[in-house]
Amino acid sequence: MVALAVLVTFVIVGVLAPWISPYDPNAQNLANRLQPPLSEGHLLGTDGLGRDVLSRLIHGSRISLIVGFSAVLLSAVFGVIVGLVSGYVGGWVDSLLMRIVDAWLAFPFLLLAIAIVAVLGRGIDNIVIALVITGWVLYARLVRGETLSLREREFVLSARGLGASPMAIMMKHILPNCLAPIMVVATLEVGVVIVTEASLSFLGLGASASEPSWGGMLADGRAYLTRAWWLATLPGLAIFVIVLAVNVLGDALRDALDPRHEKIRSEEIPA
Amino acid sequence: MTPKLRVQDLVKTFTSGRALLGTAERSVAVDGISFDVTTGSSFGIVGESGSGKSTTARIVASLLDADAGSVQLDGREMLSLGRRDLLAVRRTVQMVFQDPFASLNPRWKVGNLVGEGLRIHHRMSREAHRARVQELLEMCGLPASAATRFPHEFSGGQRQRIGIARALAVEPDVLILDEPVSALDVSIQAQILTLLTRLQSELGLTFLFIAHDLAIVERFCDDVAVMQNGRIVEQGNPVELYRDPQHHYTKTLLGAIPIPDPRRRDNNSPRR
Amino acid sequence: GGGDTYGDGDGDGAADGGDSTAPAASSSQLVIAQSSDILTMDPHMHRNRPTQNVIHTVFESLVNQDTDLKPVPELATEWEQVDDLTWRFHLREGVTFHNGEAFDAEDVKFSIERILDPEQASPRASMLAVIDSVEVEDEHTVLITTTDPAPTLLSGLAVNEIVPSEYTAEVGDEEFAAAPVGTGPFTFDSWSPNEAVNLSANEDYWDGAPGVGTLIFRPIPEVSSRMAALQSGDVQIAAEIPPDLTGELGGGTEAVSVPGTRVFFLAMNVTKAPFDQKDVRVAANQAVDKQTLVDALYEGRARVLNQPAFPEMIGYSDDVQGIDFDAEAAAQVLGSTTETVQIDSTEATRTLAEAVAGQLQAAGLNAEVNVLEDQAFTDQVESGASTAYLSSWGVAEGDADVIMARHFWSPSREDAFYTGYTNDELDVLISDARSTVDQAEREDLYAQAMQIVMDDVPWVPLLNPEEIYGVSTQVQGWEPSPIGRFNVADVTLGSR
Amino acid sequence: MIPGGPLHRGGFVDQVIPGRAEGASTPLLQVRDLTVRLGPVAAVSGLSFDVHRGEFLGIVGESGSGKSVTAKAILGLLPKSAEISGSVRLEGEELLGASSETMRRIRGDRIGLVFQDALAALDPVYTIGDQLVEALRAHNDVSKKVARKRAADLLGEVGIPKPVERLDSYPHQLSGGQRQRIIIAAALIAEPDLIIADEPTTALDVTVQKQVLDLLAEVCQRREAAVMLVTHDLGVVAQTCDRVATFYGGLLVEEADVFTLFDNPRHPYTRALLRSVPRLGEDSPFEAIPGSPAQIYISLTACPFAPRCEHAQPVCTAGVPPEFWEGTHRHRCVVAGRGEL
Amino acid sequence: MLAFIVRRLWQTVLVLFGVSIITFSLIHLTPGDAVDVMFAGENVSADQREVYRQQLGLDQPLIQQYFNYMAGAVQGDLGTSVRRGTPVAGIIASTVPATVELTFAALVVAIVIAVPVAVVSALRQGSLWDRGGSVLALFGISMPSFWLGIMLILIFSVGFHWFPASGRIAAGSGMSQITGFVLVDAVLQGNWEGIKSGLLHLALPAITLGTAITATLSRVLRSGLLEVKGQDYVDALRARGLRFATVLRHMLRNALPATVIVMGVRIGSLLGGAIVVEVVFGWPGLGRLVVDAIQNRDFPLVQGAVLVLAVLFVLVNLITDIVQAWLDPRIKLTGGGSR
Ligand SMILES: Nc1ncnc2c1ncn2[C@@H]1O[C@H](COP(=O)(O)OP(=O)(O)OP(=O)(O)O)[C@@H](O)[C@H]1O
Ligand SMILES: Nc1ncnc2c1ncn2[C@@H]1O[C@H](COP(=O)(O)OP(=O)(O)OP(=O)(O)O)[C@@H](O)[C@H]1O
Ligand SMILES: [Mg+2]
Ligand SMILES: [Mg+2]
Repeated sequence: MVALAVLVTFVIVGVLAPWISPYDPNAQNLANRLQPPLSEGHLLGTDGLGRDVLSRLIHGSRISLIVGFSAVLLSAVFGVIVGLVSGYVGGWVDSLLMRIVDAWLAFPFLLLAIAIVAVLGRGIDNIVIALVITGWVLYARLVRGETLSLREREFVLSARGLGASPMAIMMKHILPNCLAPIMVVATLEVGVVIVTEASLSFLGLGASASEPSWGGMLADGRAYLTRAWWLATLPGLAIFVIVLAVNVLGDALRDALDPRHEKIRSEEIPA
Repeated sequence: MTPKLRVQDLVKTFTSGRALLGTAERSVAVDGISFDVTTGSSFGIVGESGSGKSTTARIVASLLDADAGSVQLDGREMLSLGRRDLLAVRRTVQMVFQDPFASLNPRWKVGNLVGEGLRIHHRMSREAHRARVQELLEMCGLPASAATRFPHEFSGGQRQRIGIARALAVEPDVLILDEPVSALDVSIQAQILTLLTRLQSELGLTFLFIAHDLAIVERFCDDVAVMQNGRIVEQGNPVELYRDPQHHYTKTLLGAIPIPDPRRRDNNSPRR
Repeated sequence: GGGDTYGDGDGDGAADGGDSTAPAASSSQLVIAQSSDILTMDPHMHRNRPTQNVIHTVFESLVNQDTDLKPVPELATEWEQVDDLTWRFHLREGVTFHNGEAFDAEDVKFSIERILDPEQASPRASMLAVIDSVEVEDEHTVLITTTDPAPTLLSGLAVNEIVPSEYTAEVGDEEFAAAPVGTGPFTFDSWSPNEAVNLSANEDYWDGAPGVGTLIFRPIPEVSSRMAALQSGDVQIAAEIPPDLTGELGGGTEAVSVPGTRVFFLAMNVTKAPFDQKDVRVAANQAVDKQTLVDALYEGRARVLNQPAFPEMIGYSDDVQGIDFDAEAAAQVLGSTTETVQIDSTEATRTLAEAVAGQLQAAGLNAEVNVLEDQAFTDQVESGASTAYLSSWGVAEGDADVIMARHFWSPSREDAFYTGYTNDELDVLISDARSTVDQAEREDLYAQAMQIVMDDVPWVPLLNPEEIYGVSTQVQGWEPSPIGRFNVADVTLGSR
Repeated sequence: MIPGGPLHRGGFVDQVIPGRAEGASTPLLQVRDLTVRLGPVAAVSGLSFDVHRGEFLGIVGESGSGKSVTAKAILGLLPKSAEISGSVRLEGEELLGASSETMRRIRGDRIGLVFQDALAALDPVYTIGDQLVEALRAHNDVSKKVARKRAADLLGEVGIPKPVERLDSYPHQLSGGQRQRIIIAAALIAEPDLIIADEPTTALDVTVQKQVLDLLAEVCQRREAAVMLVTHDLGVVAQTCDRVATFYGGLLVEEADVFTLFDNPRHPYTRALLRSVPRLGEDSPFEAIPGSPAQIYISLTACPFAPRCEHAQPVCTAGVPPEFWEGTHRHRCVVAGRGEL
Repeated sequence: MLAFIVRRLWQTVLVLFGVSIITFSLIHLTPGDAVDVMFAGENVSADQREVYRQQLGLDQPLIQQYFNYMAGAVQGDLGTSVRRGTPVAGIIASTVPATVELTFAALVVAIVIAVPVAVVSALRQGSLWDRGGSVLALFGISMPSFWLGIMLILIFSVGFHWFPASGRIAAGSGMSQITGFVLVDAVLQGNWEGIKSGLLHLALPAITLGTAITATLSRVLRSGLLEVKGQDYVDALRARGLRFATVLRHMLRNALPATVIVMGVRIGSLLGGAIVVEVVFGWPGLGRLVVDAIQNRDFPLVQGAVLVLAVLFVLVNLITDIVQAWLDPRIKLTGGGSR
């Protein structure tokens, strides 16, 4: 519940960023650069250009959350569909899809990112596209593997015997049974994706510079590790808190979906 | 008149052992069996454990491919059906699995499990659906509250009844029952068998009934086949067959039935 | 090809490398970290500065450049201009290549012709394109003829090394790159790509044996790691230290700097609003407080520029009237602009771009930084799609021609659009300067050109940062070069 | 020592539950007042019984009456959420709440459990050979080779053809009956003193069933082991068990030696059950007990069978019926206890 | 089995073909070419660039270029690097061992840390251990490699001088290359200094790279174990009185398939995606090579590296498929839909 509260808070902060942040995130004051946290007027200090770190963090939550969640959600949905089809239908469909996955994996993400940025321009939407294009593969492999095992199980056979369509079997019987690992991976990926965005900034391919992102802040702050620890630490902490919240929620969801999870379902006592 | 179900020269081989390591060996599970089941009758299969009864059942239910032979339903070959036709067949042929728990999706509540067939084959209002599921559960001696619980919360016999309710939901013409009452106490056994008999006489259902309890088979089935090593070694009307068994195995089988009377322990019984 | 050993010399323990007692000169090892690896050891087959920095310790050119970027003798001891198109070079005697082959005029002719040979496809050909022919006058004299008057010939020759004619022709290009042979103070041992280039002292070097036994170049792309390697003692010289990180050095390491050769500028597309208005461009110049940038972002280790040139450059003029910082005047003009201006930049210049954008913003111009991938950036500015961009131009040759003829001369518009700025008067001045060999006359022509540029202001000239190196206090007798070369022949290593 | 519950009267705890006449020695297994709640379900209520060495205790009862839950409770295998109270002692040693290491030593070695659901009880990704060998080696210091040999022998004894080859099969490659025999073998392989067999022969044809029961009888005799045989097959009970306990709705409703139980059942449920047994050669319709099976929620407050009982009286629903003793025969029917049946 | 592998390897050819086409298209979608990069910031006129393009064959139509390249590739000639002028095959060959070495070491680090954490977390779900393990794992995920790497360097190289800050082996260790794997070579040559130096150099990058995988591994494995924990057969195993370790082995084997797949993909991305770690630690791996090549628009080198990566990926995926089928006998390797 705490996790949910944290997450909701972050979302609200992101949405309300323009109204609640104390400064314009891009307003500079070169005379007042690298102020430590708790210094006057700047609760969390300022960065190398004298910009208010708190304001940048608040605005940054937008990009990081959008990138984190949309990239994960989209890749998971697409990957799961491919994985289910590949694993359940099997045969040449499986071979084809999995070879595509092989080829896909081999592709350097950076090349893709550059090409996308070149063709579509910069901006978070394109970062998300790049992340999704590479991200779905993981889910596809995972779900396909689980499906291979699940489709041989008797309850799938029994559902087939009842006349359930392949679609229904995949979605209703197989998917719920591989939801747990998907959830674990997806919630982890939220962190991975946010950090990947940071790595892109590190390698010089980040989001548009006019919008601060946690990843970008972190990448910028790395040079100041000994001199201005807060520059890298604070956005890092923000990412950590988000990842933690998402994962705790994921765990709770996992437990809720696990029929065997040990809790007393007293609400089900018939009157 | 064509039989409802005609099985001819059915053969199924399995590879067992570790196919991955190349130690696979082939074993014949079903070795050329044939039988006919007429509409509205019950055909019993008894026999040695591992003799291919369940395998036969699965092939007849179109859940497993046969290596050779044919299965005809109302004169129509079933082993080569396309996906679409298969769906139609599934409406008419249903199977109750030998292992009830494994055949129930552990993440589904029993109400949904029982209702699945209904949903697929019988469109009905949500209310009617719920009522029907309730009815099916009660028919099989399960409390209505079962609908909201998960399969692992049930006893072995309860699960077996869930499996039966699930198959009945579809309202099939042909019901394949793989040891459907083995985990039930005799009273509930009787309840279920009475239910089946009633459905048969009301709706003209055809049963393929696999069991180990010869006494039940005698009463429930019109015909019985005795299987051993993938073959039918003897077949006929159960009353007559029991009275005058021909095959050696059938004789052994009949001789091994434990008599429900402690005073009649003979030299043959495990504890004299 | 890669080397076939992981390293030479004698095993100096990995982690304790820096702490070990100072080894004897002949066995001492100097490790230099640059940000990137070399591309090849063939001096003629690349166009890459870190590569040349390494290559120039193994190979030498006819001339070198001193810290003021003026040509000084290297393999040529003297030179004179015979006429507008002909130059005579007197070569150093008694020099041998590492394989024992003697250095002579044939090698010079061979090397220049090798670069210019279309078959060879040397990317350096354009640098010497002006050369028409090379003649061997005698064993130690060559005559170079140019097609046009070539005032920048010497700076071109300074960056093109001489290879041994016989050996190169004999072994072929591939083998030559794998086992290069030059005249420099160090001989090539091995190269493990992305890992290290291992060199050892050339005991027979014409200027005396170097002070260290082994010289190793290691590519360490990440600044923080490069500095860490320096501080942990893994390397003794770390190149390309950003000025605002010099404060982190200390404890046996120090920052050593030299005035650099890079001109940073904000370019404004004069064909696009709002920069099609000259007063806006002037105001932009007034809006940028360069001194603050130098103080804040460069810790003072940079010079403010008031023209597109720095003082060591031929063509720099003290008389040019630049535009001083004047926030109020700037605000009056910029305050009335409505356009949102994208300032294109690459990741490398992002911080500066953001700071400049911030200052423009403060003056009322709605400026945003748009960071592009390097090539996308190049495409953008060369195609003229950019409204404004922040970039830098390297002038290692120390000659204003490098900037003027590229950025402000209309014939070059065909190659790259940049700001789209042209001025007929300016064109004539630049053309004249290009075909004049008399340096004093050229300086005068450029001074006039600079003033025209600063009157029309297609650029906001920003600053010229110093080249900063992190150096271990062990290193003695080393001075950085403004063009990034490592003249380490005289370096010795003391204890830490 | 053992908390008195509402389900029994007086000195029940100290009362020796009469076993076989000669059973003066301490019982092998002593279950007292065992109560299990699983979520909303009262699966077992106030259960007490003894098992003595060398005997077969038959357990019959309605489907869902708590037989399997009892078996699992004895071995401490119920889910953590289960609420368990009472006492289970193996030769005096309390098992409820014992340390996991104690339980580990006892499981398999002292008490073997044959699970009801054979497929679910086998690890799908290990060969049956591996699983059998492990079960033996967990308690006996024998080499893998010897263990494998024992496993193969045991498979032969439970009637599996080509046992050596079968060792390399995976559970999903076996028929239902074969799997069932595998888990019987797994329970027997370490030669436990008490074998709790939960419907071990349901999937077996009668010839193999007989073979398996013979094996159990042989083990029981040779090693003075005891067998708790949960089954629905009253024929099997009649042929093998010494004593029989009947379960209904989580309650042990009747217990007696096999002859008494078959000749003179006292509890109406036991009577009805015996009436329902189909016998070979009789062509009567299937006879079920009217009404629906019991499912007990929260806790038992009346005779669970009362709603279906033809003899039910108001007293039957007034409270949980106490135990009535007639020599070694006990039951929980008030009406029968009053002699009105 | 053999047939399966053979078929998979045959399919690899198609994969490589597909990869090459996509790479080729992508590289041509990206702005600029090798010549532009080479002459960026130099006074080289458009004409001169064009001349150079002709010399390199970059002026030919794309299709032509592609076919030229593939014609060579089919004969095992991966071409010559535009930027370096040396054969691509040689350049790649010198980086693959470093990459494999680092990946392997990172994997070892991850397994050593993650498996115990996952086991304890799963068995004591909800306990302090579990929470601590999760927080640690998530911390690992949230830390970008560059940040962690730099921190490690600052602490252990600069601060304590325990580990070298970068590189693969001490400069001048006097070891010759046999296999290209530093440690293997050092062992082969009995060079103790080399082994020590190699291990010291490997430690920090492996830990940095391993941290992110450790998190994934421990979380996925934990989830798998939780799933397995509730299964009846685990109770059944316990009912046989098996030692804890044995029960655990059963649980692990059942929980592993999903973990193996996720790890397979992750290892894959490590092979090509350790870029950041390679950059931070100056590690001469494939990732850095690819990034450099991309930035230089060195088409033959990118293409060659991607093809090599593709082969590695196909192998990794093949191995995970085989491992998965080996772990779970119910899986049919040869696939094929049933009715
Ligand atoms: N995990 C569980 N959660 C909730 N209820 C359970 C659980 N396991 C069993 N039950 C309930 O406990 C009661 C007793 O179940 P148990 O398995 O002991 O029956 P049984 O006597 O073995 O029946 P059967 O002969 O059908 O196997 C049943 O009502 C069942 O629904
Ligand atoms: N998937 C499989 N792979 C390999 N062999 C199998 C497979 N399924 C069944 N078999 C084998 O086929 C034979 C017949 O099995 P089947 O399940 O049909 O027997 P059954 O007659 O139903 O026996 P039971 O009465 O014990 O259930 C057995 O020997 C079994 O081992
Ligand atoms: Mg069967
Ligand atoms: Mg049970």
